[in-house]
Amino acid sequence: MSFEVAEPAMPREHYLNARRGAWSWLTTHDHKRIGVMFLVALLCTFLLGGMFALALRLELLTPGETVMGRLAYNRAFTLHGVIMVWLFLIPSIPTTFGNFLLPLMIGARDVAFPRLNLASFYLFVVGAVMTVWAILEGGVDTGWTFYTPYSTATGTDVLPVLMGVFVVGFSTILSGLNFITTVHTMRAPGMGWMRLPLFVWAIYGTSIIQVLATPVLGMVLLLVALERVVGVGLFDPARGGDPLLYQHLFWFYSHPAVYIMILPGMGVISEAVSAFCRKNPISYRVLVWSTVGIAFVGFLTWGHHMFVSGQSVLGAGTFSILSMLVAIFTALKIFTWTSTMYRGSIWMCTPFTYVLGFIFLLFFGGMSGVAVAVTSADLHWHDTYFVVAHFHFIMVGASLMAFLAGLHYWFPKMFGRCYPEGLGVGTAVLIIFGFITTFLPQFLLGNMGMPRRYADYPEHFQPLHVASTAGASLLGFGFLIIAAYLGWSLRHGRVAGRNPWGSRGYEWHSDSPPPEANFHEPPVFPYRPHDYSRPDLQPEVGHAA
Amino acid sequence: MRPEASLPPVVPQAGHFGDEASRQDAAHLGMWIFIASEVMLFTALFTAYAFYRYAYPDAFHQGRLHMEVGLGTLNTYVLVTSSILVALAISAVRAGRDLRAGGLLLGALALGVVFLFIKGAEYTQHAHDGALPGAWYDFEAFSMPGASLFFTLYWVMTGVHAVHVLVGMGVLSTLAVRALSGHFSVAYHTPLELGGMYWHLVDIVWLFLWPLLYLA
Amino acid sequence: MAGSLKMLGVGLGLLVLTTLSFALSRLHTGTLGLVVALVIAAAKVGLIAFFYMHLSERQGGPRLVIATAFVFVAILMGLVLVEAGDRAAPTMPPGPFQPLLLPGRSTVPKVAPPRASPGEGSP
Amino acid sequence: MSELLRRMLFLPEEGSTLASRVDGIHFFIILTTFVVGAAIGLTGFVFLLRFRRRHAHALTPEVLAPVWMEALFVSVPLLFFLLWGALGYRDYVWSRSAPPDALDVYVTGKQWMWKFAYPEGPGAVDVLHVPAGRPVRLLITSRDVIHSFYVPAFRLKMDAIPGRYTETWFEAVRPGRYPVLCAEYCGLDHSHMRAEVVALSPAEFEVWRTQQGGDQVASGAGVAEPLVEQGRVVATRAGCFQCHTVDGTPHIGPTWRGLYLREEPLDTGGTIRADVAYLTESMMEPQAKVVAGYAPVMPSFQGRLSAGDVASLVEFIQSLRPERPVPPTVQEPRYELRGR
Ligand code: HEA
Ligand code: HEA
Ligand code: HEC
Ligand code: CUA
Ligand SMILES: [Cu+2]
Repeated sequence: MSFEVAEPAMPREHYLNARRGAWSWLTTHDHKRIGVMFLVALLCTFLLGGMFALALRLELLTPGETVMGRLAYNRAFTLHGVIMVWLFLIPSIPTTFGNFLLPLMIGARDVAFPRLNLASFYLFVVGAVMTVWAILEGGVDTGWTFYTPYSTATGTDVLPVLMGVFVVGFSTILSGLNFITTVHTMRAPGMGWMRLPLFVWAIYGTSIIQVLATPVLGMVLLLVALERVVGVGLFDPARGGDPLLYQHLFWFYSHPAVYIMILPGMGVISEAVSAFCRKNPISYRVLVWSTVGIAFVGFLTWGHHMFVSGQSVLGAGTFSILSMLVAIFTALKIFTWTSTMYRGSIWMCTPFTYVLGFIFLLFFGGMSGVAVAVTSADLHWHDTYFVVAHFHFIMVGASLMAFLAGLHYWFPKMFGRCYPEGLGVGTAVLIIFGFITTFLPQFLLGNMGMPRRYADYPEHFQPLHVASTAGASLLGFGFLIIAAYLGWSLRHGRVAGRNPWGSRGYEWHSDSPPPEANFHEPPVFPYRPHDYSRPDLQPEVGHAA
Repeated sequence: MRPEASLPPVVPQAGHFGDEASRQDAAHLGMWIFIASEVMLFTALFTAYAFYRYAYPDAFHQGRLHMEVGLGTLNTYVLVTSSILVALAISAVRAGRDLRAGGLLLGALALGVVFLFIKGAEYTQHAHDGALPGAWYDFEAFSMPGASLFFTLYWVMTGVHAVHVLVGMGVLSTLAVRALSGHFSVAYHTPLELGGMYWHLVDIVWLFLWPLLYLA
Repeated sequence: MAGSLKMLGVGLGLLVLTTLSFALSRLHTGTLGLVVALVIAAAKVGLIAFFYMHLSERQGGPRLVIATAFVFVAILMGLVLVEAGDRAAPTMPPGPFQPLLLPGRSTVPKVAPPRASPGEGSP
Repeated sequence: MSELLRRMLFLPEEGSTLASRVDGIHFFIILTTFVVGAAIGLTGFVFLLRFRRRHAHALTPEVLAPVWMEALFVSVPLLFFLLWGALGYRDYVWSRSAPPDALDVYVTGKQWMWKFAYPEGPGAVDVLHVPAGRPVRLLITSRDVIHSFYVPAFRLKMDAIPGRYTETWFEAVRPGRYPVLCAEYCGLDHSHMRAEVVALSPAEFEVWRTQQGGDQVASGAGVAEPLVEQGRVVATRAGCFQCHTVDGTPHIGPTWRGLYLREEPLDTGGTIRADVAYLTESMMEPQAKVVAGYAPVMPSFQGRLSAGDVASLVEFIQSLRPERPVPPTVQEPRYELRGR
């Protein structure tokens, strides 16, 4: 039924072939190339983190020692957490799609500080290498939270990891700074705040958190490092220090950081929902204000990680209620996305499959978050697999799905080619299924009382662990397939044309892949973002898949 | 509907900013965001200070008796004066007087050196007393619970601040050289303003460290 | 030149406030002294930010940024202190007894004991 | 109903008064979640079918949510969340304020064991005896890093912080044995830091209490030779049990179980056979030969133990020979600060 267009051709010149040679990539100031470089780097770190995840699952297959000893296990989950959080998920969407699309979406030539952008890429690489260096040194066994006094006493070499994360933090701050400035000062003329695409809002909110929270983490890691190197003992109870102060400072960063991990994903979903339902979001302003709300209220809830730490009763209550407030914004978003489908024209293609997975899994992940934010319930669940399941539901089930949704939605934009659609949907279903098999049993494990970070466990936990491991291998298999077909499509995929999805996102106003200068002429966005109601504004040219 | 074949780009390659004014806006905004994140960096330390002051009121109250209040106050004057010089330098450039600006910047730089010098003298004194951080604390005259934490915080806070002073001095010297060699003009002096803002930030942090550690 | 004069004026104000702060610290000590000193410091910061850091010339963005930053300073310090202020005494430093020094950190502060009296005997 | 839910959710039995409260809120949340989840899922599914794409590039009407709908989206979840928060907080406050008549027990976590001590008597390692039906207040602390005292059946968890006491309490509803786990990552053997709460009926508990640590000494204790008995008393009096155990778990010092004639690795390298001479030397001059993996913290008892005491102690340690050879004690790795 689609109106057929002649098979589109690749644009003759675009950012990928405008300049040639490795050097032109390494020294580029082009936000699109930097985005692609980040994408490559992040896929590597994800693979590494994923390998550790599979190792963890393998070890947990049986009680007692399966494939590695306790020390190795402790190191494996630490590195899994550190790599996944700081080297993959926090930079994931902002530095790849954010970098690539933000200027396109606001009609700018580049980000505000292109050189800084490149610098933040190199800082990331340096930090990542330092962190991964620790593996060669034997690894770290503190958990990704580096709780003192354990982290100051352990015999493993924590220093490179602390410093690596510190440096990556700088990269995060610089990216955030860049994006905020870009959004403030580089919007195309006439693009008011309430006309920004929702993805831009999401990145903007994320950047605020990055800029304000990351320095606190930096300082706290520096203090732990100083404590290890010269023994300043600021958190060492033997010298009168307070380990809980460490936890406060750490979570002041790390709770907002979980919103660094989910907000960009929510932005992707907002874009994708409206593109594949061909519908305006039923409340643009709700989506905007809930983004801002999460960014701000998210800063007030960190103490909910410390309900059983000896924190004051009043403090626990305060943080619990504040956590409830931040949860509202996500609920709002979920309701808004779902009702956006109403009277749409829904296209069940690969990205939308991930979108559905995202909404579904975020709902359960989020509700389990609310459940652990209930002070008394957390007495049972704190530091059990229930919490592990909670955050994997959000970080894998939601954030990673959003990443995959974005990857599939914007793959044609970035590389000008499509991937095999049938395979895409099939793999998406496989991944969602594998995910549920992996992490649903972990909720039950948590209920049974299985604590996290256990290399070994009493026997009655085993059946559920087996299920979980089986699911993880499905997940790994799914990722293999994705890697295979996306890699294949880079070369051999069907040429996408300017706007293969018929999307009205602003980024589709330029070629796919875009020219080095982003636009051939200054862009005009004649309608509000995500508007599918007015025929005269049909921007879509190209292939209707 | 646009044809698929690419056209030569019309957006100029060089500048993605419209004009100098919006370029300045972006630069200032970026600098402010950077300053905000520096503020949060120090906030972590100030929070630790507040927390331990609450836990060890006596030690933190008496701590100042063992500080070199005179040197600390002198340092405050030094930093404030150097901030004034930097502000004057910017006024000078805006009035088109590069050389004078360069001189003022060099003055500020010199005051930065003086600051570090005084700080060094103070550090030496404390080290001599044995008022060293954490594990090295060995100060007979002031030994009560929390005393070592007071001095640990003192060292860490002023230490991190001193690193900022060093960086700021690097910035100031580059700016001074550029000012003296006539890089700046009435129309173009954004780097000078940004560098100046960094130096003022260093000053601002000290304005809080001084009362917390020396006065009250 | 008008610019320079204004800067000088502000600078004078800063120096005066510094002197004031120092003088007052001789009079008030304790909590009141702290409050006074911090209020004066805040006033000085206001002067510096507004005039020296060109906030007076910039609307919008920068002001928003700096206001946000201060809100978050207040949040971090405020909530930590609220929590600490209500915490049960045995969980506040100094705790009731000296924990084992962690292996590998055998140097105790020689003079300033973290606790008034290590209540327990050997460990 | 709640029993069925408990089984469906794989929850352990409800062993304490707290457990039923925690489970109550749990059930409330989980049921609401499933209802709301089903509602959202169903809505989505219906939309998916009803509004699926019929032709590409279709135009859709602009639908905007009315304000009342936005208000509904905010207020309904908020209502539930705040309600849960409040209900949970009520129980949380309750769980953190022990009733005044509670029995006090001091709990000490250490890498990687739990020690329990009653104010009036010696302690026990890894087994906590409590009376059922009576509140027990736990004063929890740690010797080294943070641990967390976790009894799944009681839905009870509280961190053990070095240098500080945290406090919590529970009331076991019926006699039984309930596993204790460590829920805060604390190093190598975190997953093996287990213990057990043994809830006895009040009468049994009184009997146990009068025995005063009678079941602490594992094997060999059956042969109640007077000298051995006396050795145990001396050991209790001299405070040896603060650091040594008799049940095979290493504590601050090596366990005494199976110590006699064991080949002990020394920290200078090499081994020594734990004969009577060595045992005596260890009490008088503990620093002379330090067992590998332990800090040289044992005080000398020179002059503090009479010759008779020493003899009875040696006899007592000798009596702790296990029937079967025990595997060599797990070696605690020594954590050292690098880079100093
Ligand atoms: C991207 C990451 C991410 C996100 C978005 C969240 C979101 C939330 N998290 Fe999560 N969390 C983590 C990552 C994340 N978390 C991690 C990594 C940890 C473990 C850290 C560690 O210890 O290692 C953790 C741990 C954690 C804890 C500590 C648990 C413990 O250790 O004991 C708590 C406690 O309150 C919590 C709460 C929440 C809440 C309330 C939200 C909320 O934002 C969720 C909001 C969403 C919803 C509420 C769903 C939508 C709701 C509806 C559609 C409404 C339903 C309608 C009705 C009921 C009518 N999280
Ligand atoms: C972004 C965050 C993120 C992501 C994506 C994941 C992904 C996964 N995690 Fe992770 N996890 C954390 C963040 C994350 N995790 C954190 C923060 C912790 C806490 C750490 C701590 O306690 O300190 C944790 C802890 C944690 C634990 C608990 C460990 C413990 O407490 O003892 C477990 C156990 O099952 C686990 C499993 C998994 C699995 C199976 C996946 C899977 O989804 C992974 C799927 C990915 C792959 C399978 C790799 C990709 C594969 C290919 C490209 C194919 C090619 C490769 C092969 C098949 C060899 N994770
Ligand atoms: C401060 C804690 C502490 C106390 C109290 C203590 N010990 Fe020890 N003990 C240790 C440590 C640590 C070691 C291992 C290091 C060493 O050999 O010195 C040890 C070692 C020993 C050994 C050698 C064990 C072996 O495996 O080789 C003997 C025997 C011994 N103690 C007996 C006693 C007796 C008897 C008492 C009481 C009268 C006692 N200890 C009290 C800490 C203690
Ligand atoms: Cu003790 Cu974990
Ligand atoms: Cu959180």
